[in-house]
Formats: sequence, structure tokens, C-alpha cells
Amino acid sequence: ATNPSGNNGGTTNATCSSPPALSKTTGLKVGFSQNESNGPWRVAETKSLQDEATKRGVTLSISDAASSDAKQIQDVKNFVSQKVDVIILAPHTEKPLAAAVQAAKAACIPVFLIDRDVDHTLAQPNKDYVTFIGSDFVKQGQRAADWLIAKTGGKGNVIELEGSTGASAATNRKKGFDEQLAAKAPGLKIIASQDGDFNRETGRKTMQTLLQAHPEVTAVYAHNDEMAIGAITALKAAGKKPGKDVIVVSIDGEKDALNAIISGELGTTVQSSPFFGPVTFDSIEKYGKGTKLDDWIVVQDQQFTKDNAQANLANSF
Amino acid sequence: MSQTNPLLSMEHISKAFPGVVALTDAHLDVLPGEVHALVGQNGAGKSTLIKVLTGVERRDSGEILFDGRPVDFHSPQQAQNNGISTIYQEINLVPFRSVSENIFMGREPRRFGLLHWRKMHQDAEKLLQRFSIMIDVTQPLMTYNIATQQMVAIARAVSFQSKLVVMDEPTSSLNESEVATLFELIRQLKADGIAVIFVGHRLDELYAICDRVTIMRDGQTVATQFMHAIPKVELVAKMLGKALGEVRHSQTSLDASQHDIEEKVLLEAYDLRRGTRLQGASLDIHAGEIVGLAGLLGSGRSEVARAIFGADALEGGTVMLSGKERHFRSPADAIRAGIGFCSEDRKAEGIIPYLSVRENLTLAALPTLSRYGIVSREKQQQIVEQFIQRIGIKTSGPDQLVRELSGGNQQKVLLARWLCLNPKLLLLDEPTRGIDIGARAEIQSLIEEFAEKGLGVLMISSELEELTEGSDRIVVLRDGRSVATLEHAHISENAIMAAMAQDDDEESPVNKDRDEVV
Amino acid sequence: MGVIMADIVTSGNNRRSNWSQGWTRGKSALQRQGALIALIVLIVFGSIRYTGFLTVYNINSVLTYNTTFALVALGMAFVIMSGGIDLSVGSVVALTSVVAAYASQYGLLSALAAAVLTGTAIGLFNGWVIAWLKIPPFIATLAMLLAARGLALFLAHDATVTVNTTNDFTSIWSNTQFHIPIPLYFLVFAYAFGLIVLHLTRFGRHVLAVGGNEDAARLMGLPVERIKLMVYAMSGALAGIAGVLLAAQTYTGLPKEGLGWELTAVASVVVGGTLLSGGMGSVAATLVGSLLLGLIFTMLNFENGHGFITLSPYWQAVIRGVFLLIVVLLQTRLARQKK
Amino acid sequence: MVKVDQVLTPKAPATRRSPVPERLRTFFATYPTLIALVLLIIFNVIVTPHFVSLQSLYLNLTQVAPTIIVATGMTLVIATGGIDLSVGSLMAIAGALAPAIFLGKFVPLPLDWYINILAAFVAILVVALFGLFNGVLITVFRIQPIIATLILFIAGRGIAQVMTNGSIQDYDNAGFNFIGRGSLLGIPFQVIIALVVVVAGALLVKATIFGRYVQAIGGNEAAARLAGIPVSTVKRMVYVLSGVLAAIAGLIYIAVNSSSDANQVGLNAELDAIAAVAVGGTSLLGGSANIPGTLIGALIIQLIRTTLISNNISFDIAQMINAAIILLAVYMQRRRKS
Ligand SMILES: Nc1ncnc2c1ncn2[C@@H]1O[C@H](COP(=O)(O)OP(=O)(O)OP(=O)(O)O)[C@@H](O)[C@H]1O
Ligand SMILES: Nc1ncnc2c1ncn2[C@@H]1O[C@H](COP(=O)(O)OP(=O)(O)OP(=O)(O)O)[C@@H](O)[C@H]1O
Ligand SMILES: [Mg+2]
Ligand SMILES: [Mg+2]
Repeated sequence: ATNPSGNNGGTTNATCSSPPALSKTTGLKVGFSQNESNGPWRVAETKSLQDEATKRGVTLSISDAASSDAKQIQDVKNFVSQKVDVIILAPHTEKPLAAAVQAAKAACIPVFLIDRDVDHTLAQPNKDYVTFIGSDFVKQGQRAADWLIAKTGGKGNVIELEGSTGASAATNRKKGFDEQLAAKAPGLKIIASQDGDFNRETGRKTMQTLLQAHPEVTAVYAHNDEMAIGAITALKAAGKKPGKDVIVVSIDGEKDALNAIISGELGTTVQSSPFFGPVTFDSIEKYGKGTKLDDWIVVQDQQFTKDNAQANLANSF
Repeated sequence: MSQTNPLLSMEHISKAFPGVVALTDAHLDVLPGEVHALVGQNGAGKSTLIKVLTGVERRDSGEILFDGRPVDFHSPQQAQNNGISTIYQEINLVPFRSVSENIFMGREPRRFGLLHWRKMHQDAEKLLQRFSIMIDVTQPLMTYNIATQQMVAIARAVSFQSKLVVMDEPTSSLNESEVATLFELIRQLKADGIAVIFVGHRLDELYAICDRVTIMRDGQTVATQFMHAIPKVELVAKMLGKALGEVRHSQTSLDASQHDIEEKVLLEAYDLRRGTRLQGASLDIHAGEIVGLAGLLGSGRSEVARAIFGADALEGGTVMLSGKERHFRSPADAIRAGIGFCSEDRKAEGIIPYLSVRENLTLAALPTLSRYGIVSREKQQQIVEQFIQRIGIKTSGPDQLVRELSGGNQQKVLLARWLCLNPKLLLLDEPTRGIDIGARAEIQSLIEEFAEKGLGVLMISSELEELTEGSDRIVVLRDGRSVATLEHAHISENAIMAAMAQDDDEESPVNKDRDEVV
Repeated sequence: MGVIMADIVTSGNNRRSNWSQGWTRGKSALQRQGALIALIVLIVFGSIRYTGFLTVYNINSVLTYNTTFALVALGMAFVIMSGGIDLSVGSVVALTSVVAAYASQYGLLSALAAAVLTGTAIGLFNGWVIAWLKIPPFIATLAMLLAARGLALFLAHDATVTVNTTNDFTSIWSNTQFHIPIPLYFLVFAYAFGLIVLHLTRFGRHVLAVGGNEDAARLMGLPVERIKLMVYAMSGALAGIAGVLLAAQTYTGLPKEGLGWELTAVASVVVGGTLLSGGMGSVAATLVGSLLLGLIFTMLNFENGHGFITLSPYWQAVIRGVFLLIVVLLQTRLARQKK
Repeated sequence: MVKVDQVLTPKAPATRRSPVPERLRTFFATYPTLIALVLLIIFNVIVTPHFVSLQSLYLNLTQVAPTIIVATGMTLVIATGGIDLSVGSLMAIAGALAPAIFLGKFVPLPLDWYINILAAFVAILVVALFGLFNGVLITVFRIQPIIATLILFIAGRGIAQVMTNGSIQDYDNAGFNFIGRGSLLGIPFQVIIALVVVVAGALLVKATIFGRYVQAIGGNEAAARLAGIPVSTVKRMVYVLSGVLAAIAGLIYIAVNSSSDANQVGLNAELDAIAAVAVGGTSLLGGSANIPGTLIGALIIQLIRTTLISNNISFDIAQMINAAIILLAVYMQRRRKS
């Protein structure tokens, strides 16, 4: 009974190649659906796409879903109404945005997913959408864990500050980190794990509170730099020395984090690059020329430590 | 009559509110088809007794027998279903809704399960015609004046075909003619064997319509008698709990409104105009003079007062205070100039229910009671206590919430709010509405007393008797215009009625009623 | 005699009622138009300025998308007319979408039933707390805003819940009947129902009475408590339907969706000219208000696509605020003028 | 049956207990909340590890200070029968403005103590104007408070984000951060500010004409106007005050983090504040203002939060418990509506 197009009686010819072909390569009209614009990471991502678009003379129209799946689907449908040539979609969550992908497909508009994938049971790459361009969140978690294990010799009490409950980045970064610890260093115990909502203030407050319940903490793992910086503020306020009494590790690689590494307060941050501009538009061009793209174009992330932080300040955000 | 069983008998009823004992061992019995008066000072417990009967308030102890069966109503609705319909003291209708909806609320006529609007409107019109009120029943109630609203409330209550109709001060906002129509109706009810409990403060009305009277004081029943068997003075004496002598004295002191009016004109208002409600009203008030303002409902009396006070903006005309022309943009201006105003609508425009008697009484005086914006508690307390005992406000203390006071006592607090400012000019819109005869005498002599000191008073009242007794001069309004001014000698109820109704017929409905009594 | 006198009073009253007929009727009518005018202006402007704006596809997508909001706003309208407010609707939509997602495996009808029942239950609880525990609606439903959200996250284990896409469940969103998307039928029927309830049933009038003067309503023998209970239940039920549509639209139960919907709904109702103080209100105008506030998002997207200027999401927020201001002002103006 | 001229033996007039005087009444209104607070503390002492420590006292007080400040303003607004949804956004505006000034975004300025004061002052002033905007919408254009303040609730944060382009303003300004991080005689400075605000607010309500007017307006606006109270002026002042206090809270907020994120500053502050006011026993119907109650209300809400986090209760359950406690607290001191 389901009409997978998820599109209400819209008059669109369902007969188009899957994934929909990209007719032209020049004078493209591209729609980019951002899911929210909170925090430096999203801002950097949007900026990167915008700059690249202007560089290549592509007209890019941006919509912001304000963290609402329903609105993001609608934003994509608005792009369909406007008959854009390509849609770049940064899904808010994995399953719901499959509907957006389907809507675009029904209108024969190729979709490029960036930074988060959609659920493959509902929409497949190289069929419903062209490809997914993004990092491997589980791997990021593992790398953070590996560094921490090496640094602490596999002993200590860890407090984990989770990203927004339900976000795939949060779930997978937790998965990667927790499993790695369990496997490689049972001596590193996670004594508390709480939602820090990916932002500095909540990170700080949560850390303060957890700190006062668990003074025995020796390490902090934050799912992003913002929360890590909040945690460092909390530690200092509690008279602890971040970097000495308590080791802090996190993910993202934003400028403040690198500065914190340089000043020795932050141990490491695994990069999760927001600079999708170049790679995305390269892929679009390739696809326009008829090249078949991989299902997942994995973004290669660096890792920043005391050794390379200074050097990389430039390509942080 | 005495062998017929009472329709209603309430025995040993007592009820206490937090901090106040409203009823202690009150009794009331009503015979089928009689009109039973319930009288008492403000705060005597009349309304409470009624609320206990109809299940609005739960009694602490006592029996209620209705139709021979002991009853204990948990809600007005239950009382209603058992044949007791009630008109409560404050008009309790829904202003936004149409007149007919208000009348049939809860039992709207339906067809195929859906409302039958046409029938509802027709029935409403028919019903109101019994009161010779012809208004557009599809209009929101709030578009009509308080009197009309009161009539609608009465119509609603009567339309229930109940065995007993309770009326708590139904006439307090009606004028003579409407009172007459109401009495006609009560007689019809009586003829149909329906009993009526009639709460009121206007003794003439009681004598005109009631068969028996129950007198209450301090939450107790002091006497139940045949209306005609008890002379006015004795009735009052029982109400107030005073010896006959005292009362006679206080009664006569009413008419002694002879005091010297100063030469200098305090207020001159020329040709006041505002929309359709005010079309050129003029009057002047000398210092120390009490000017009565008479007129039918809707004649614009309130509007005159409100306009002078700056509560409603004037569209035309001039207001001069002690010789200087003034344009009051807000009540605040007028108050600073020494004017006070008591609205006719105590509940909506007077009291601030959840503030204490103290705060309510001193509200307008606060600026004078404070330095650098800090209110002086002592001064406040001083004034409040002074006025509580001076005009006998029945309250458990300055800290009692004003909403807990009886209707009449709330009104006294509002008067005190202005008197404590000792203003030059006081505008009183129905100041004694719902105030018992004792308190009324006090208030009137109070007004007299302040007038002696040079206070000018504009007194709006629907009670001609009060106007004729109380005022030195009477201005009559019709359709927003001042149509007559009656000086001392010419002041008489008939003269006023003639002027305001533009009608030379000597006989007034009130006299008619009186004739039957005497 | 009395009659003669009364006739004079009467004539006064008639004059008065004619005189006043103007502002009471005209007022509410004009207030409705306030939103309507704005809506029409917006549509005309959009059709002229943007390509692809006035297309079947776009009209359908905008209407279906706003159906959920409109349903919630309808419930809110009744709550507000009764003199209350329901801040929990956003969370209830989220919760019911989760419930619907779980129930979707048993087919559309059972999912619909489950979600609507959940919404109704929540509404009944709100009503009970407000009517019997005498806790102000603002607080009672504020608490439910937190609780329902928590419950939604709890049931969904902090993640989204997949719906069954193999049976008829998602058809409630994606199918069409006579080329008209199913959700629009819900929209039309719900509002038709609302109109009838408000104007042709005792319940509707009693809601207005309770909102207009609760004490009076009680003394007139209306079952005030029960009326309130039903009003909040109705709001919950409608939020439940919205939840089902949401789940069908997104293939998931979304425990984090519906943030701030309560305020959008309140705004829609007020923009429609309903008094927040209760006792007066319009169902039809609520629909207009809700579409109006929904359309502004689409407009902003199209404006960005227009390529003339690119509005950052931040500017969009500012513009939405200003827009709300303009509409509300327009309305009070119109209301004032007549008065 | 009916005895004509029966005179019941008149009893002595009923003795009347005097009701609890006003002060006591407000105290009793506060009382159940006090109990709740004490219970919460006891619970924590027993259950929460390391609860009894200066550390945790400091932590709770500093975390709640901004809420207390905002809630005090909200109490007055609610007392006039209004509501202010815009406080969170106003916090964000103040938080975005101050750094922009002392970082010399508008005009290059030396980073000096008086510049900090200037920055704070200007930020507060500008936000005060936004508060006035609310007041004008409500008094001049007669827009219902929820909607009037909803406008800035939506647009206000947008304005702050536009000013900062949505990016986080990091700065290094120990002098300015003193309001958030510094302390006098061991007491955190922000806590001192909060206490000053509460005491001032309480006095305002208790002792001044303004306080009386606020409550009178909330109690019966028409009557207040006829009693010569400058209703519109008082209302505008209340919304300005609410704005000013929101601004102060916003400045503290950014000073604590030494950075300003327009997306985050004051998020949901309005809900916290309203909850604090309600839990504190001020009727949302207007007509009364119980500032001490609001203080306690804020403390309770803060304590619930810490209790739940430090006992590792997950967010979803926490929400439900939160709701339950708010309902309970309000239920314990609800006032019978007339
Ligand atoms: N809700 C209440 N709470 C506390 N006290 C009350 C309440 N209602 C009435 N009272 C008190 O009970 C007493 C009786 O009040 P009631 O209204 O019955 O007097 P009344 O005879 O109707 O006076 P009036 O003629 O002015 O209407 C008064 O002292 C009043 O203060
Ligand atoms: N058409 C109307 N629309 C709104 N209010 C009305 C209308 N007609 C009368 N009123 C209100 O009803 C009341 C009575 O009308 P008005 O004041 O003109 O007569 P009045 O002589 O003052 O009678 P009263 O002394 O009973 O007020 C007034 O307070 C007025 O505000
Ligand atoms: Mg009474
Ligand atoms: Mg009048």
C-alpha cells in the first residue's frame, strides 16, 4: 500500500534512472538543506559549502531545518518545487530524512548526503540517492579511546559527556569509545556518562555536577570539543588541573580545542572535518560527467595532539 | 395558612469561613406560594444562607427540608433540578454570549441533537416580553446595561418552572418601573403557587410585595413575622439590634439634609458629549452641595460621572473645576485635582478581590501615605482603623481579603477609599446599591457631614426616594441630555419621574405598590 | 404604567443594541479578516515572485505539511476559548508519534487508535489536574510538556522508532484520494467537526461560557469540571492524530520532534482573532492563522532559492518575529478602527 | 406550624477568629515550598555522594544565580497578570552585545576596566529598550502579553545570532568575567548579585507604592485605573525591569564560560523562571508577588536538576520527575480561585 515516493499526488514522472541522472554540469542550481545552525561545526560546514559554490559559480540556495526532521523534509520538498538540479542534504536524523530522499528521487533530482547517512533499509546509495560523504563516527570514538589508553596506561576513572541524545554522531562515538575500552583496557572504568547536548554550557554544568559526585575522576571523554571546553572550565573551577589531574579527550578539531591542546589543557581531539565544500562539489562534478561514485565517500579525519596542533591551527574552524 | 406544611425549612444552619463565622444557628421556613422577605444588615448572612441552600457553599451543620424531604445539595445544578432556581446577588451571566444563550444555558433547545437556534431566540423573546423587555436577544449580553442584564438573570431563573425562586437583592440595580414589572411577575408566580425568597434592603419594596419576613443579624435568625404585623421601625430595630428609640432618631436624621451651600461654584460641566450615550449634558455643583442625578437606565448618568472623572474621553463640552477649565486625561489627573469616583459596578471596577481591606481602602491614597515611594505602614493602619470603625465596616480586621466581605461592606470600603482623601468633589454612582438601611443612613449622614465641610457631591441613584431625601438639587437626564433641574421646593418623586420619562401621569408604580400595603 | 415606562427603556435598549451590533459582530469578523488579508497578500506575492510556487505539487506539499500544525491549533483554539492553555501539545505530538510507530506493525487503524487514545489520556490527565486539583493550566500543561517529552524519549530509548513501511500505515500520509492527499481530508473533516461542535452543540456553547465567566457557568449549573476535562482531552486527541501523520511522514516515531509547537499553535489561534482570555473565538480563523504562520517558512525558503539575497537562518528568525508583529498589529488596528 | 412573631432567643454575636495576617499568609504560602526544599536537601545528604561540601554549595548557588535573577523579574511581570517569554532571547542579546563592544567590534577600544563597565552598561541599556518594546506592545497596542513577548522570543535570539553570525565569541577578559567567576569574601560575585536582586525585589513588593500598584493591577486592572493608578506606566516599567534583569543574567552567563554563544545563552530560561515563580507560590493569575517564594522555587528546581544528574538518572526519567515535583509543589500551595 505504501507509495515510497512519499510525495502527495505531486505530478512527477516516476520514470527516471536510479539514482536520478544529473543532466548538466555548468550553471547548476543547487539546494543545500542544513539541519541546524547551532555551534561552530555546523556554521563551518555551511560556510565551506557556500565558499566552494561561489568559487565554482554555482547558485547555492540554503535552507535551515532548525533541528526538525519534519521541517527538513519540507525544506527538501521546497527545493523540489523550485526545480533545483542537485540537492545536498545534511540529514538531521537517519530514518526520517529517507522520506526527503524519496521525495527528491520521485522528482528525479539527484541527492548527495553529507556528514550523516540515511537509513539504508529505507533508501540506498547509488539507487535512491547518489552517495554519502562523511566521517566514520565509530572510528572517531575508537581513535579517542586508543589515545587515552596509551596516555593513561589503561588505568583510571572516565566521565563521558555524550552528545545530544539520539544523534547518530553521539550514538556511534559512544559505541566506538566504550567498546574499545571494554576490549582493550578494562582498567579504564566509565564511572558516569551523561548528556551534554553537544554544547559548552550544558557540558560545563553537567561536568560540574558529576565532578562533585565523582571526585575520583581521572579522565574525561567528550563527544565534541564544545563540551570538552565546558568540562575544562568546570575542572578549573573545581581547582583541578586539566591535563594533569584529569586528562580530557574529545572530537571535532575546532580552533578553541587546538588552542586548549597547545596550552596543555586538552589531551587530544580527533578531527571530524566540517569542510565538505571541495569534496562535495568534486563529487557532483564527477557525477555530472557520468562517473559512478562509491556508496560512501569516507572523509579522512586527522587527529590533533600537542605535536601537530600548532601547525594545524590554520585548517581548524 | 399556618397549618400548611412549609415548602422549605432550614433549621440550625451554621457556616464558618476561614476567620469568619457567617451563620450560627440560622432558621428559615417558607410556605408554598408565599413571598418571603429575608432582611438583615450587610454581612448578616443572607447570601450565605442562600448559598448554603443551593449548594454553592457546604453547611457546617443543620437540617434542610424541602418539599418534606431532607435535602443536601452538592451543586446549584442539583438544587435547580430539584425545583429551586436562584438569582444570586452579583449578576452571574456570561457577558460575551447572547442574551438567549444566557437564558437557556444548560438546557438549550435542540433538534436532531444539534442546537435549534431559531427556537432558542424565539422562546427568549417570548420570555422577555413578560417583562415588557423587547431587545435583540441575539446580541451579546454585555451590550446591554446592568439593569437589563439583571432582568435577563431574573427571566432565566423564572423560566425554570421551579417550586421556589430565590432572589438575592434582585432590585438593587433596577429602577422603579422595572421594579414594578418585576413585582407584577412575582404576583403571577405567587398565583401559580410558586414560593419566592426575596432578599432586599429597600423596605418599601418588601412591604409592597412580601407576605412574611425573616430578620437576620450576625448570622442568626432573630425573628420571623407577617410583613404587615411588624412596623418599619421595629423591623429596623430588630435588624440593627437596637432599641426602638435609637432607630427612630437615626431614621429622622435622614431627612435633615439642611446645610448651608456655599456660594462658590465648585464644578461646572457644559454640554458634555460622547458618542450616542452623551448628547449635551450640563450641570454644576457648588461646594457643600449634594446634587442628585436622575434618569432612566441608559440615560447616561454613569457616562456623565465617568466623563467628568476622566475615565472616558470627552468628545465635546467643557469641565471647569473651581473656575478653571480642566481636561482630565485620566482618573489620576482628576484625583490629583481633588475628585473621587465610585463606580456603579463594584465587582468589575471597584474592589481588588485578593488584596486586603487595608490595601483596597488606601489604594487611591497611597501617594499621600508614602515618602520616596515607600509606603508608611503606620499611616496606612491609622487611616484604615479610623474608617473601619467610623463607617462600621464589618470585617475581621484590616488584613481580611476584601473578597470575603459581604457586598455591602465591600461598598463601604470603596467609599472609604475616596473619603480618606478628603476630596473637593465626590462622584457617587449608585453608592448605596445593595447597602442595608442602617449602613445607608450612616453613609448618607457621612456624606452630609463631609458636605458640611464643603465637599461637593454628585449622587447617581435609581432610587428616587434616596434622591429626594438626600440631595439639595436634582438634575434629570434623558437620552444623554440634561432635561430638567429641580430645586428644593420642587423636588418630588413624581416630578422627577415626569421629567425623566417625559410623562405627566401623576401616578408612579411605586405609589401604586404602596397603596396596596397601606 | 409599568409597561409604558418599560417601553421607554426598551426603545433605549433597541437603540443601544443597534448601536452596539456594529462592534461586537464587526469586530470578530474583521479580526478574522486581519489574518485572511495577510494570507491572501502572501499568496499573491509568492505566486508573482517565485516560479514553482503556485503549482499543484507545492500547494499539496505546503498544505499537507501544515496539516499537523493546523490540527494541533484546532485543539488549542478550544482550550483557549475555555479560558485555558495547553503547552503540552508539542510533546504530546512527539509521544504519540512514538506510540504510533510502535503500533504501526498492526496496521494503520490500530496505530491511529493507539496514538489518539494516548493523546486523549494525556489530555484527560491535564484536564483532571486543572479542573479538580485547581492547578493553573499554564503550570499543569507546562509540567506535562516536560513529562510527555520524557515519556516519549523513555519509550523510544532516546532514539527514533522505525515504523512499518510494508503495510498500510504510511499510506495515511503518502496516498491520495481523488488526487487529494489523505492528510487534507483529516484537515477538512477536523475543522468541519470543530465548526459544528462550536456552533451547533451544547458542548461548544458551554466551552465558551466557561471561558467567558467560569463562576457564572458554575452557578448556571454547567458541569464546568467535565467541560474542561473534555476540552483538554480533545486537544490531546488532535495532537494524537498529528502524531500519527508525523510518524507516517517521517517513517519514524520522533521523540524529539514538536519543540515549540505549542507556541506556534497559540500564535495561530491568536492571529486568528481568538481572545486569549477565553469566551470568544473562531474555528475557521484559526485555520487561516495556522496556514499563515506555516506559509512564512515556505516563503523564506523560496526567497533564498530566488537567489536575490540569501537569508541566514538567523535573519529568518528575525523576519518571522517581525512578520508575527505585523499581523498582530494589523489585527488590533482593524479591531480598534471599527470599535 | 408557623409561630407568628416568634422571636428566637438572640444568642451572643458569634465570636470571630481573626484570619492570619498578610505577612503570615505569604509566609505560609512559602512554607510548603520550604518543606520541599528541606526534604530535597535531606534526601541529597543521604543519597548523593559528596553532597555535603562547600564545593556542591558553591556549584548549586552559581548555577542557579542567573535563574533567580530572571525569575525575580518574571515574578513582577506575572503579578501584573502578564508573562514574559522573551527573557531567554534577551539574555542572548545582552550576551552577544557586551563582548562585541569590549572586543571593539563596533569601535576599537582599549581593553580596560571602564570599558568593561561601559560594555555591560550599554548591553543592559539596549536590552532594557527591548523590554520597553514589550511593554509598549502590551500597553499601547493592547497585544496580549504571551503574544507580545513571543515576538521577541522568536526574533530576539535571531538578532543575537545575526550580531555574532551564529558563531561563538571567545574572549579573554578576566576583568569582565569577574561578574561570573570572581568572588567577594569567598562568596561568588554572581550569588551576591542574585541576593541583592532578591532583597531589592522583596522590598519593592513589600514596602513601596510600586509594589502595591503591581499587585493591584494584576488583581483588577479596571479598578486600579479608576483608583488613579498609572496602569500603563507601571506595566511598562515592569517589562523594562524584567529586561534589565534578563540582561544581567545574560552577562553572568557568558562571563562564566568566558565565551558567548548566541544559540545557547538563555535557552529555556523563560521556562525555568516561570516554573520557579509558580513553584514559589505566586499565582499565575496575577495579583500577588511572592519574591522569597520565587527564590526558594528556583533553588528547588536547581536542586532537582543536580540530584538527578549526580545520581546518574537519565534525561528522560529526569524530565518526568521534574514535572511531578513542579505539580506537587504548586498543588501544595495553590490558592482557591474565586
Ligand atoms: N467566601 C467567603 N469567605 C470568607 N468570608 C465570607 C465569604 N462569604 C461571606 N463571608 C462573610 O460571611 C458574612 C455574611 O456574608 P453575606 O454575604 O451572607 O452577608 P449578606 O447578608 O448577604 O450581606 P449583604 O446584604 O451585604 O449582601 C460576612 O461577614 C462575610 O464577610
Ligand atoms: N450599548 C451599550 N454598550 C455597552 N455598554 C452599555 C450599552 N448601553 C449601556 N451600557 C452600559 O450600561 C450602563 C448603563 O448605561 P448608562 O450608564 O448610559 O445609563 P445610566 O443612566 O448610567 O444607568 P446606570 O446608572 O444604571 O448606569 C452603563 O454603565 C453603560 O456602560
Ligand atoms: Mg448578600
Ligand atoms: Mg450608570
